[in-house]
Amino acid sequence: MANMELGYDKNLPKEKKNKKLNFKQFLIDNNTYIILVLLIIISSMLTDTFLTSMNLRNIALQQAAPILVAIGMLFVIVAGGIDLSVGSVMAVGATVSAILISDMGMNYLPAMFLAVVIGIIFGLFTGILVAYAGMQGFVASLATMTIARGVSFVITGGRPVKLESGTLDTIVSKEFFYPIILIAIVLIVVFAFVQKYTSWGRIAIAIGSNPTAVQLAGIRTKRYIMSTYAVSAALAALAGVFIAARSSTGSATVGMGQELDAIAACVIGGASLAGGKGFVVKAVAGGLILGLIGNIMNLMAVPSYPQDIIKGFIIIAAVLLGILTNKSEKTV
Amino acid sequence: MANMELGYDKNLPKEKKNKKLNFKQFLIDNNTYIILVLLIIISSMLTDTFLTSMNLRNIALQQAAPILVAIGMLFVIVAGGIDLSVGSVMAVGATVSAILISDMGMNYLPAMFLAVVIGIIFGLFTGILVAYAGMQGFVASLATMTIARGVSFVITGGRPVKLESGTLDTIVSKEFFYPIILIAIVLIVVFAFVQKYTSWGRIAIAIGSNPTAVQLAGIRTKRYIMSTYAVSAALAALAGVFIAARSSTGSATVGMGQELDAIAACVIGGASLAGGKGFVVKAVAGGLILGLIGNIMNLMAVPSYPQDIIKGFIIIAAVLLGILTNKSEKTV
Amino acid sequence: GCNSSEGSSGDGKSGNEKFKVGFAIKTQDSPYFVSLVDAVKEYAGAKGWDLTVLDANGDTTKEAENMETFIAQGMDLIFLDSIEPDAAVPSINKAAEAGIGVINLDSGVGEGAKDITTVYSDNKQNGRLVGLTYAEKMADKEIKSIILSGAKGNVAGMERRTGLFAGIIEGKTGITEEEAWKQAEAFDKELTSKGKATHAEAKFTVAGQGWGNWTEEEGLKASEDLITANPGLTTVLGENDHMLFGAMTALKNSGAEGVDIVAAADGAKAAYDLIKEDKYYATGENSPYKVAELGVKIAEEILVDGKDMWSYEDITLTKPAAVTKENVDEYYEFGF
Amino acid sequence: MQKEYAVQMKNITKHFGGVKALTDVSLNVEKGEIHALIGENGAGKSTLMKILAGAYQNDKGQILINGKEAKITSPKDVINLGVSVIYQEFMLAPDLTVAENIFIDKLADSGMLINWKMLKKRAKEELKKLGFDDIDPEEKVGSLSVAYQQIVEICKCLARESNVLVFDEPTAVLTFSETQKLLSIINNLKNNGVSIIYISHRLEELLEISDHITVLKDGKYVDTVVTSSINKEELVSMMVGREITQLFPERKTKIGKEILKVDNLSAGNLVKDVSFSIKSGEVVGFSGLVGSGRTEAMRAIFGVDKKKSGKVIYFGEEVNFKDPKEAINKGFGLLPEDRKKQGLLLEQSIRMNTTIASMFKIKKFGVINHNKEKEYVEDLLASIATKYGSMEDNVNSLSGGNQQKVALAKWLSADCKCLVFDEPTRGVDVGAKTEIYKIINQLAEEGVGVIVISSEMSEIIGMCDRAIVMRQGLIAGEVDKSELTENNLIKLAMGV
Ligand SMILES: Nc1ncnc2c1ncn2[C@@H]1O[C@H](COP(=O)(O)OP(=O)(O)OP(=O)(O)O)[C@@H](O)[C@H]1O
Ligand SMILES: Nc1ncnc2c1ncn2[C@@H]1O[C@H](COP(=O)(O)OP(=O)(O)OP(=O)(O)O)[C@@H](O)[C@H]1O
Ligand SMILES: O[C@@H]1[C@@H](O)[C@H](O)OC[C@H]1O
Ligand SMILES: [Mg+2]
Ligand SMILES: [Mg+2]
Repeated sequence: MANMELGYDKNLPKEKKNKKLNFKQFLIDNNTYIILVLLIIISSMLTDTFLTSMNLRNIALQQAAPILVAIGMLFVIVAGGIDLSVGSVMAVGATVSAILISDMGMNYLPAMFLAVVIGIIFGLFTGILVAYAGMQGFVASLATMTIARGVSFVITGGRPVKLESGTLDTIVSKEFFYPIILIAIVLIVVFAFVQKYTSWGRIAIAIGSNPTAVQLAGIRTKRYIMSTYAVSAALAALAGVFIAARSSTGSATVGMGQELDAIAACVIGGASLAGGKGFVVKAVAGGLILGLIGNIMNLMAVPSYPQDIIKGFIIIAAVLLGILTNKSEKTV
Repeated sequence: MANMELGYDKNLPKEKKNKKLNFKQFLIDNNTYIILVLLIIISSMLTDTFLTSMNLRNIALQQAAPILVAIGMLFVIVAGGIDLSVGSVMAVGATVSAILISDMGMNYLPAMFLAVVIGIIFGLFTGILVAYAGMQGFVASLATMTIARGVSFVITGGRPVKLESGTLDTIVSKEFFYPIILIAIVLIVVFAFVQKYTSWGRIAIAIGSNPTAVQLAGIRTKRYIMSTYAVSAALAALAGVFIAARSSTGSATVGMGQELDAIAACVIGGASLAGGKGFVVKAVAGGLILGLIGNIMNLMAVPSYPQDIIKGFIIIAAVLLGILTNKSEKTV
Repeated sequence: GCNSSEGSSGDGKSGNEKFKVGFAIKTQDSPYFVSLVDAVKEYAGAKGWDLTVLDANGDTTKEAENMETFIAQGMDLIFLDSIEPDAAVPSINKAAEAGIGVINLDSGVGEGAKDITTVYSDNKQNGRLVGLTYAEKMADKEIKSIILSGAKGNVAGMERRTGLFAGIIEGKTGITEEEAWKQAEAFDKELTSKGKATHAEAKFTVAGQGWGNWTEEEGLKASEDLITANPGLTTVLGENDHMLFGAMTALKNSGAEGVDIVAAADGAKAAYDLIKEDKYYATGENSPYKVAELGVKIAEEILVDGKDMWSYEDITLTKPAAVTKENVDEYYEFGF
Repeated sequence: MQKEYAVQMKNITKHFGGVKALTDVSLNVEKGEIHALIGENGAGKSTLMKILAGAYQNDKGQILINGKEAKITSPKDVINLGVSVIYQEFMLAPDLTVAENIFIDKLADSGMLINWKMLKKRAKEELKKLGFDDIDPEEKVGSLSVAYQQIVEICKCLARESNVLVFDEPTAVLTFSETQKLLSIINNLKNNGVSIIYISHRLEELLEISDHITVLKDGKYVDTVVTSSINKEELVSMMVGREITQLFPERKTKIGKEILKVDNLSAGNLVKDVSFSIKSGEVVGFSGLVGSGRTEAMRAIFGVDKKKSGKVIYFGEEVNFKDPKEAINKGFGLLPEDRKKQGLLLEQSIRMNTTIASMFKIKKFGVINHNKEKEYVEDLLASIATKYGSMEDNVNSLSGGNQQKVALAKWLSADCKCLVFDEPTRGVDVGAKTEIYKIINQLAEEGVGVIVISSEMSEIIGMCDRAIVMRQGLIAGEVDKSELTENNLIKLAMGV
């Protein structure tokens, strides 16, 4: 280091940033996006249907829900936790909203709102177990996962709740623009902003980095930790509502296994499960990468059993690409 | 000397180890076992059938497979990793052994052996991704999970493979003693021994505790990390064989979701997902706790949806009890 | 709670012994099985029996556990809706060893099972009958379809789709049933290995297979990509009704019109409604009520009337049927 | 006579990404000598040693061990060549026992099975050789005090019977008597022909035991000198590149009203009946043996740990901070003693670290104004002469001294009226120390009441207006500026 000298020289020689380094840095900083773009290019070369407006609309409609879940998951992960309950909380969101609308005759907006509120209760439950009772996020959310799934089954009696058309599906019909896509885009922007520009977003990442230091800096870390689980649950419940809206049914089976996809989205987007690292928009890109893999294989009619195998290898490839472009120095 | 530092106080009151403390220490050290024993006592009070020899035999036969998986998982967790692929590798074990026996006419012993070997290949694959390519265990094993499941489906064409009676089921029939239970008990003892008395077992803990330290001591940590995944896969494959033996069918759907149960068993047994902490026999106890919860609710004919809810709360209770009895160090 | 053990309504005829009966159900995550449990509960309850239901949650190991639990509890008789035909055999035989008879409901079991009988609407035949009617409708016309399957590795689903393929091939080419089954199996193999399959002579193509996990929302998602990739579909095939409801939404969204909806087997009331409206071509009847009624009747004959449990045929079928607009009223009340 | 070298490192160059940590550095260690390596924080001392240890690969340069070129690709190669490194950050597995840690490298070689009895016995022997047989070989390392962990670390390397030993700041956490013990052990090793490389910021130590001293600066080689030919002042100016005339800068003392009064505080296992008070503009030292309860007392006041009893009066009002947030809201701050574990977010930016305790200044309705923050951080860090590349860099890319300044900046930014500095200069080089003292002085001049917990008596004597000495959780006494001598401090601290 050239500028370690003591003294008060304010014109310290700054590191020269030559072009080559900048380009490499660009690749490193944007590796998830680059992988996504590559995937899009490859996909559009592989089949004609990929770039059709119909397919793009399908992708957007399909991915809106998983992406919301990935965003919520990102905040939990960044703060050093993990949330396995999202899939079940999606089911809670789907079933509660459907019951409110179809059995209680509620309007879709208050029903959505209430479903999200009830989702948040599950998130707070997990959050309290983690932040205040000291449980590991993995088990606490595993327990909530089981409980929330059970609750969804109990309240529906295991039968999907059918929604009249013209109720919840208003948020998927395109009057002006598909509201569901709009909501998703707005939320991506909002949460990207929240992460970068609000103290909440910053503290979440700080906690994932070193919770002790954050607490000693006068921040009530427990509340923040708890709140990340609440946010994750809120978004999961909303995602559940989306799914109910799309299929006009609220079913207790919604979201099974979604937790793993959400975590994978975050990790493909460069998040570290050790906390302190990860960015909303990259998690979204990670989610899209996962979604596209499925879409393109379907379009190409890849037989379904090998699909799993190929998907596994593509996940590996995406993560390895991320690691390779990011390899600065191993600390041994 | 101007820079002299003041010394250490050797006369600080050392912690007195009186009897009361010893008893408390006993509770802390054995909390998992105590919870298990409590559960057994409660269970036998709640229903008459619990303590029947038939039910106990059932539990032993049922839990043999999940417990093997939990043991393998424990080594991965203790070394600081996580293995989501165990459920799928169980399917590989089940299907491969069934195909070898029924389609290739192999004897059951070599078939078991080969199934385990093939399971190990999947474990090595995950292990290499983690140890040598630097992937996080979560994603690497997630990818393997997808791949192994796909492989099981491909090799069976999605159709369960039927086994003739008198082939693999020999290991569940009681000639002398149920061989399956015997194998499980032997493996518990062996791996408890391995963890405490072999360099491999100790170095796995050391790596989970501080990988850099171990590496700087000249130990090739990567090999050890890789090997924990191999062991986990070997035991998972064997568990898959057990399941195939019990049902006389090798199916590609075996073991779905088993990874979460195995991880929960380890955590209930006091393991930390941060690595470095955890003990084989306690993970076994944790697995039995989970298994007993299911068994007793079945015996009491608790309806299945509430079962999920109750199971969630019991997991929380078990983990909280563990935390409470163990709360000594402050985290901040 | 819909599957609790509160079976004994106490209004059984006086002098009637209070029998302990178990029902090991494969899952409770879809309406069919919920209805099946409800129906068995209702009929068994009416006899004053004490019915315990255990749910395997789709896991064969759990199913074995549940069966063992019943054996340990000394049930008088066990109903079983099994996940995998062959995987259920050891449990059934263990029950038989313990002197407990097993009646299979809804799902067939593998060879060598020492059970009383299997009461179900044969998935294969249901599929075949639907295939035959559909072939009749399409006559010489080309069928360009996609299929929505339930869960990977699910045997009932496999039987249904193979049946459907057999029926279509048989109907369109006029070969024997036996030959049709062979070709249908080859057709299914081709579909699994290549992702699509064509039977030239029958002018029958399945252009893609999606997995909808038996539910509407996943049926929607699974069909969207396939519908986009395959313009000009004549037909969406499916292994149950709910997934096809999802496909109908996807079709509507894509603007496709006049696509036939054909389910190999199921019988949801909602599907029957659509059939009446001509929006849904056909489904095979698989009524949980009929299965439950017949199953409980056999149980009664054995438990109450003392009939020899080994005197039953291997399979007691509720009559398979393709439900179309013509005959839907006949079946409507047994829908679920 | 031709000199025989145990270790020769020639023209070693090492980059970390864009950072050049070492440029053309050479080091020649004679057989059987104690060779000191010094330099400011971040000069590259540890990096050079990690290259020698095979933990890092050098970009350029050559390494000879016992005159033969060594191909070092892994730590194992080096250990096999008889070179052992005691690292600055302990390289211990906290979940394993003392015995296992001592023999960790042999665990892997020892075949399959571990003979616990033997292992314990041999660990006990090794510990005894060092004079620390009160450490229980069966204890988990994680439950030992930091000093004892250091002993285990040293024991581990000595047990390898290496012929070259590297000590990277072994005494930073050791106490006086332990340090003395260690130094005599090192001398013994030397007499037995072991070659030693010794890194420390405690220049007295180096001058006392070393034969040669090599100075690094900014990742470059400065010079190697014979120890007997140089004095402390010369050494410092070689290191720092300028003369430090006064380690403890002047301060205009202006003591004001009482800010903090603590009455009969009891907390934790140790702290009993502690009473003291601090005035505005005052710098009060807390001295005492390690483990005398200074940190615990301050943590209890700060609200991190629970108080058992006692009163805290802050600006005339009784307070009972339930957590650090309450304390900070009232302008009471605490710089924790362990920078890495408690002070910094190592993997986050310098900017974020600087403002984490004072976000209220740069945010409105929960939204952070980044431009304002950047300006603010730039000014603040410049005002305490912090050296960094970009404020977006992670804090762990800074040298120890500059990391400590960022940790300080966090507290400067929080506008505290009373600040506790717990071991503020631990592991910090001489140059940076003076800088930190200046900051403390400036705070006092602005009227802040400052408490400095320090285990370095010279620091207490040089910096403080008065000192409070603790012993076994109690206040042993108070020493006024005029009576601040080592003798007085020791007497109170040891209770003699
Ligand atoms: N793993 C790493 N990645 C990036 N930079 C590093 C790494 N290790 C060290 N550096 C940088 O290399 C330079 C030399 O650091 P080093 O730790 O060798 O200094 P040092 O002389 O030991 O300092 P101190 O006295 O504080 O221990 C510093 O600028 C440091 O930030
Ligand atoms: N001899 C010892 N062995 C083990 N642990 C000790 C010993 N002495 C003190 N400790 C522990 O180390 C911690 C040191 O106490 P504390 O930090 O309050 O004292 P201090 O005077 O501030 O010492 P330090 O200078 O180390 O910060 C306490 O938690 C104490 O229990
Ligand atoms: O409705 C379906 C049922 O008929 C079948 O047996 O399995 C899947 C169910 O969803
Ligand atoms: Mg250093
Ligand atoms: Mg201290």
